[in-house]
Amino acid sequence: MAVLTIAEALRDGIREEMRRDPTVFCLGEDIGVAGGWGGAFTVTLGLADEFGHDRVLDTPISESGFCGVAIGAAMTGMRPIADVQYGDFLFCMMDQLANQAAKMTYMSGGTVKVPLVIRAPVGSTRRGAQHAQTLEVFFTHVPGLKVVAPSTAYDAKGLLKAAVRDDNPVLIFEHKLLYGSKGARSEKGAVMSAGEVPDEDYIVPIGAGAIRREGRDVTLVGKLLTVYRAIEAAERLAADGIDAEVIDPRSLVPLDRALILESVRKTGRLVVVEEDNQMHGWAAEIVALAAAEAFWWLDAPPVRVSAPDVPPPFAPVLEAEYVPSVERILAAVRALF
Amino acid sequence: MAVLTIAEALRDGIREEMRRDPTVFCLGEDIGVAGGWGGAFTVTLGLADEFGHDRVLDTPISESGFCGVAIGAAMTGMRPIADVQYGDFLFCMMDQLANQAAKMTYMSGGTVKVPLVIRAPVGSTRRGAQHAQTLEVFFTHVPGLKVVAPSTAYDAKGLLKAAVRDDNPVLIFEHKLLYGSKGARSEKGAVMSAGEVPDEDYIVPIGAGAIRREGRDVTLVGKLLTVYRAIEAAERLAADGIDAEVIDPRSLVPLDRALILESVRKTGRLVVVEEDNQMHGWAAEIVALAAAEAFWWLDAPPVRVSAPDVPPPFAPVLEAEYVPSVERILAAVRALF
Amino acid sequence: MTAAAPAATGTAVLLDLYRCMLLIRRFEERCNALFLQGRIPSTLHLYIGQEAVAAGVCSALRVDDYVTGTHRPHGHALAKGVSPRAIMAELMAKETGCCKGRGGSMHVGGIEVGMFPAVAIVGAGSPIAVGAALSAKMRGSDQVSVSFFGEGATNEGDWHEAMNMAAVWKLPVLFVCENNLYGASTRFEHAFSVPNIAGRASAYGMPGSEVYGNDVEAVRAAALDAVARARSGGGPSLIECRTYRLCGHSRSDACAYRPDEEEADWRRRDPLPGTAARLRAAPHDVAQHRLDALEHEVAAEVDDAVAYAEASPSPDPAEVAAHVYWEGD
Amino acid sequence: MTAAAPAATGTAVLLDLYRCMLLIRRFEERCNALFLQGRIPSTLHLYIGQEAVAAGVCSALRVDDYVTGTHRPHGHALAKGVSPRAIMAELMAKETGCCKGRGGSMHVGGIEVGMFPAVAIVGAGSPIAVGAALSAKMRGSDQVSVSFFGEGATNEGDWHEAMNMAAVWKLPVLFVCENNLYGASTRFEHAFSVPNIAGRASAYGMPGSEVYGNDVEAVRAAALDAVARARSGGGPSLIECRTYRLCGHSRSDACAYRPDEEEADWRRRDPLPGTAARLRAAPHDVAQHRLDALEHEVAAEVDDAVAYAEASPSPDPAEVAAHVYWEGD
Ligand SMILES: Cc1ncc(C[n+]2csc(CCOP(=O)(O)OP(=O)(O)O)c2C)c(N)n1
Ligand SMILES: Cc1ncc(C[n+]2csc(CCOP(=O)(O)OP(=O)(O)O)c2C)c(N)n1
Ligand SMILES: [Mg+2]
Ligand SMILES: [Mg+2]
Repeated sequence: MAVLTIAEALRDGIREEMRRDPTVFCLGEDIGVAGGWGGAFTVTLGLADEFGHDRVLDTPISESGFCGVAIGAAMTGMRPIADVQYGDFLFCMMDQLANQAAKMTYMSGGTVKVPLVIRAPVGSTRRGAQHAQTLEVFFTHVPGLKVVAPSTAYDAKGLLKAAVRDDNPVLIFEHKLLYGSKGARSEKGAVMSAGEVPDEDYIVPIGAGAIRREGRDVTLVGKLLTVYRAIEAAERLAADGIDAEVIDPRSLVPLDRALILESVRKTGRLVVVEEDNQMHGWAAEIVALAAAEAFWWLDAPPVRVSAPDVPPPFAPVLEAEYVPSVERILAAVRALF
Repeated sequence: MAVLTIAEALRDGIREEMRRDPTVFCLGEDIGVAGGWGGAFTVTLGLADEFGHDRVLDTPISESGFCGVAIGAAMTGMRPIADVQYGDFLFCMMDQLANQAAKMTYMSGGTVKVPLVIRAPVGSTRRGAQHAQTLEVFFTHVPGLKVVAPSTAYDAKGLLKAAVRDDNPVLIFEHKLLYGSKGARSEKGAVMSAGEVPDEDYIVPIGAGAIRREGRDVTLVGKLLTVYRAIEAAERLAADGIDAEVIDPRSLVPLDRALILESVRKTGRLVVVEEDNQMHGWAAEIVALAAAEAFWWLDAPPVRVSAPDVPPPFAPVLEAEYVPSVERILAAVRALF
Repeated sequence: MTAAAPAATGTAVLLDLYRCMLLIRRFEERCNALFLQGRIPSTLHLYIGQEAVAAGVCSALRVDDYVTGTHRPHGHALAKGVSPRAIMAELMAKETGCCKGRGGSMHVGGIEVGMFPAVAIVGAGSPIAVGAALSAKMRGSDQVSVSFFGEGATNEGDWHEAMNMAAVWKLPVLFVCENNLYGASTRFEHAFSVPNIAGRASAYGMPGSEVYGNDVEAVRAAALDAVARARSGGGPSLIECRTYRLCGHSRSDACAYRPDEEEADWRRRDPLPGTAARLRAAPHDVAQHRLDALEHEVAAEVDDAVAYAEASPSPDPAEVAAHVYWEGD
Repeated sequence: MTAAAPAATGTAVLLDLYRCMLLIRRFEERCNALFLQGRIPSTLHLYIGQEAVAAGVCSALRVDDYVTGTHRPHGHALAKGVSPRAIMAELMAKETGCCKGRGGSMHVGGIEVGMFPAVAIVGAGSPIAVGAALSAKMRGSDQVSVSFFGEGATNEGDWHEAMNMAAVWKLPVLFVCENNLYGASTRFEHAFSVPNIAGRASAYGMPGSEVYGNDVEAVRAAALDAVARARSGGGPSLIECRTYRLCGHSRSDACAYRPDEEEADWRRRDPLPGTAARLRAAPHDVAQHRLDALEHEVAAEVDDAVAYAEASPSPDPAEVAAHVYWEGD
């Protein structure tokens, strides 16, 4: 067992999959350049040394184009891992993702497959409106795509390997404050997410959520950064005698509905915490799910703690209002008792 | 008072706004070509004859490009109305819409405005996965955009005029089966939505919903085509003594929350009907809203009747399963009693 | 930019090319009739008039080469070898269709013969074709990949990004532009400030050539050239084929936006009679009865496709959620 | 593709150009220091080494002409006339910043002097610049619109679509490519199969020229040319300015991906000393003490900007939801 950051765990996962399967390759901007950064957050650093520039392929600045290239390669026997420097640029490849990758298998009546992985960093890190968005829900709403969001090093490696072996397009959302990127690429305000990762091969099955803390009184659901905020809130709630359960779905599509519903039916209370804007955000589905399927077990309204409905602000004082704080979670939970 | 189809009402609205304000102009693909169709669904038919090809500007096939062009024009004194042939192509301009148009005012600290209107047809009409999607939620989740979805001729003209006069980017979603387009562009399965439209100038304020049918027992919320399905269901429920209220928000952003909550608090039951895929769809927000704000008034779980989580199928027999039917609405409502 | 000179084509080959064109023509004439009778739902983008392009290009390909088609894909699919039965069944929304009734006219394809589901988003097919070529190169195969697209698609960003990547990576791609002078109702001159598409290849250091798209021999010659270069590692090419739609853009389109003289002129240049005339003339001297025999053969093939489609079951409504994700081979 | 010949520039003009370049240089050197001290949050894309481009181009513009900047916009903003105070306050996330602290480094602009909020999505600014030019034409004004972008942006679809529309509609646009040989860490040769960007203009029937971007007089001459053509209805132009980043791509980037000799060579070609030397030489014969005076002026201006920014309040956290929608002038 080695202790790895999420960036390191992803890198190891990619390396092992590329060693295992010659059809696996990486493509993206600035991912393999000698003397470069290994992508915007060091995940692919050094991989070109082992696998060469043909399998760690630096592309022109053409997001839509290289997404389409990855789709074409995926339909013809390869297993591309495409790197998007910032999740915000997924909008530049939206057609290729939502109209092409997601629909090819369906449109073909199940005769073609698209084993494609797309990795994209999200999260607010003082870069402002076009480099700090949280975007999962734009893709969890697209049938044909699978979506995962690892918050620990163990899950990052395990989900990445599962994604590479999956025969469908899988988006992996990674949080900039959880990478643990070092040196020049380290992030102010980063959260320590390094953890133990087995040396032997393993996967984390896509579709299985995790309970991060068991509790009886209220269910907190978070993803990526907000998992950590929820855990911290839970610890503080314990002090006032509120025993919170914290759930990290890890996979957003398919979603571990059973795990969430079981918890809500047990605790009778639900608070969903996410970094994205509230209106029509990811959290709405979780609340709607509980309201429809756990209605008779609910002792209080299921609520959301999300970002206000504004683009990610640049000013740190505003960003602090944008990203859900532990205090906002505490207030939301206490209001339910 | 003339009786107009939605296509005619939109055309009249555009004509009147272009006459009223010389800065208003249309751009898009095949909208003004002599001998052409006036856009994919005849909305701009004949406008070039009155206003010329400079103000009814046919663009190359460059969705992202002409969206950016419209943004640049909007920031410099013009009021563009951009025509998208099929809503599905909005993904091709997703960056310009979600990263540029929606964020310019915010990123500039409120120093620039983007008075831009984008019109896009949605809805399942046997064209398959890339020409039949319902896409509102991809945009209702983007702060900075306003979104409207008229289901009547009166609202279509009134909301279009309000959108043209609004100083923010406004998306108008129009349903292919509601246009009432005639002749070569008519649609199989079209719903009669023609209605009386005043001759004098009027607007329908963005943000005000409408009650299409008053009822005491259950609230049905629909939009575009599903408003009509909900009304039909309501009439049939009346027979079994269930008195359903039907709400058509008309504006999706800003949303008339008060109207919906008031109705749900009155009826104690909520069924949201939409043509889009259920998972993370538009309906989830409506249910989440009611669950959080009307929880103590609910007598039954708030539920959704949506499309299954698959791309729009081509085969009519499958499409019939995709678009929520009156029968599915009836079943969902009856299950609440 | 050099126009490819028509190579002398052997009679057998020219007959095959003609048969392919004839099949596309008769197949689509029947599609149109079925559509007007309401037996084919939705909309149709017919290829009538452009048959020489798909026939000429695909005659230069192997079955394991790749093709991406457009919103107007019937010709591409038939020429690449997708069975008329499977296409007709798809158009009629049957479970036996090449997309099991899920795709429809705009998405026909057949991966078993190298054709991806057609991409109906203008321009979006080109990067996918480039990806297939990259894959071929990485797998060490000598397959080539063809991207068919209309001239209008060359104003989409995706096309530009695809051209650049294919050139930078020297990939085995043929970019085949079907310049039929209109993008929907929009005239070429209205959307372009250049005289042709072939010249755009120079922006990527790629060879670009313009050929007369209604001359199936010229198209084939240009394609053979480009395919040979691509297979031997010489990289991508752009071939612009000048042609014309002898039909509406989609369903009932009267083409009021096209001048009558222009249409009349191009009707005279209809590639089918043109090719038939060549076959009848020296050096081929094919007897009329052989061409008549081809007509009968093709008519029978189309009849069979329609009969097959008619007799096929519709998808099971209970299966609406099937095939969203891969369910295994 | 013709390289614009440096026109003889009067001393007063050359001094203004030099002062503008000097302001950008000293302003950004201070930004870098403040960033390293943690007094500027987030990241910074500095313009150091490329000053002659923004200075030369903007010297050919009127205050009511339009400019779209990139993720590297400080130089564009300063040259177009946005106040150093407003930019520095923005970088320090203050309410008095040109974006009220909402935008940050990558979005600085000032609509009152014709600069839109900079667009940090590579390539996305070009269609917006074209839209401003379309608007000018429709309003019957003679304003021109400038799109600044790096060479890397010319591989984005948006750039291609923008170029085409500007050409088809003959709009008053200057496409100014700052070819600094790298897109982030990626070398020009690695992402292109053509020797330059200027040549891509031919794909749109647009004039394209290549100038030495570190020669502020050559840049200005090319811009004056293109602006005159644009204002008089002659349509758009593409100007490629060959230059070099004398700094990292963003925050602490050691540029290990660039050869030392290459960096050393370009350091010798630093446009600031180059321009100063020209000023000191005939025919300008500007005395050193006048250049020293400029240094002091500029240093004072930068000090003032920093002091202003430091003294300014942060945005009110309660105002987090403000400015999402237009709130009136
Ligand atoms: C991205 C996108 N924009 C617009 C359309 C609508 N549309 C379908 S075909 C067509 C014209 C395409 O012209 P061209 O590429 O020349 O092909 P042709 O139809 O002439 O074969 C248009 C605008 C589309 N399908 N996709
Ligand atoms: C659409 C998009 N893709 C990628 C990036 C990340 N990125 C920021 S700057 C840059 C390099 C741009 O190169 P170039 O256009 O040459 O401008 P330069 O940085 O050299 O001034 C990249 C890839 C981005 N901001 N937007
Ligand atoms: Mg065409
Ligand atoms: Mg560069």
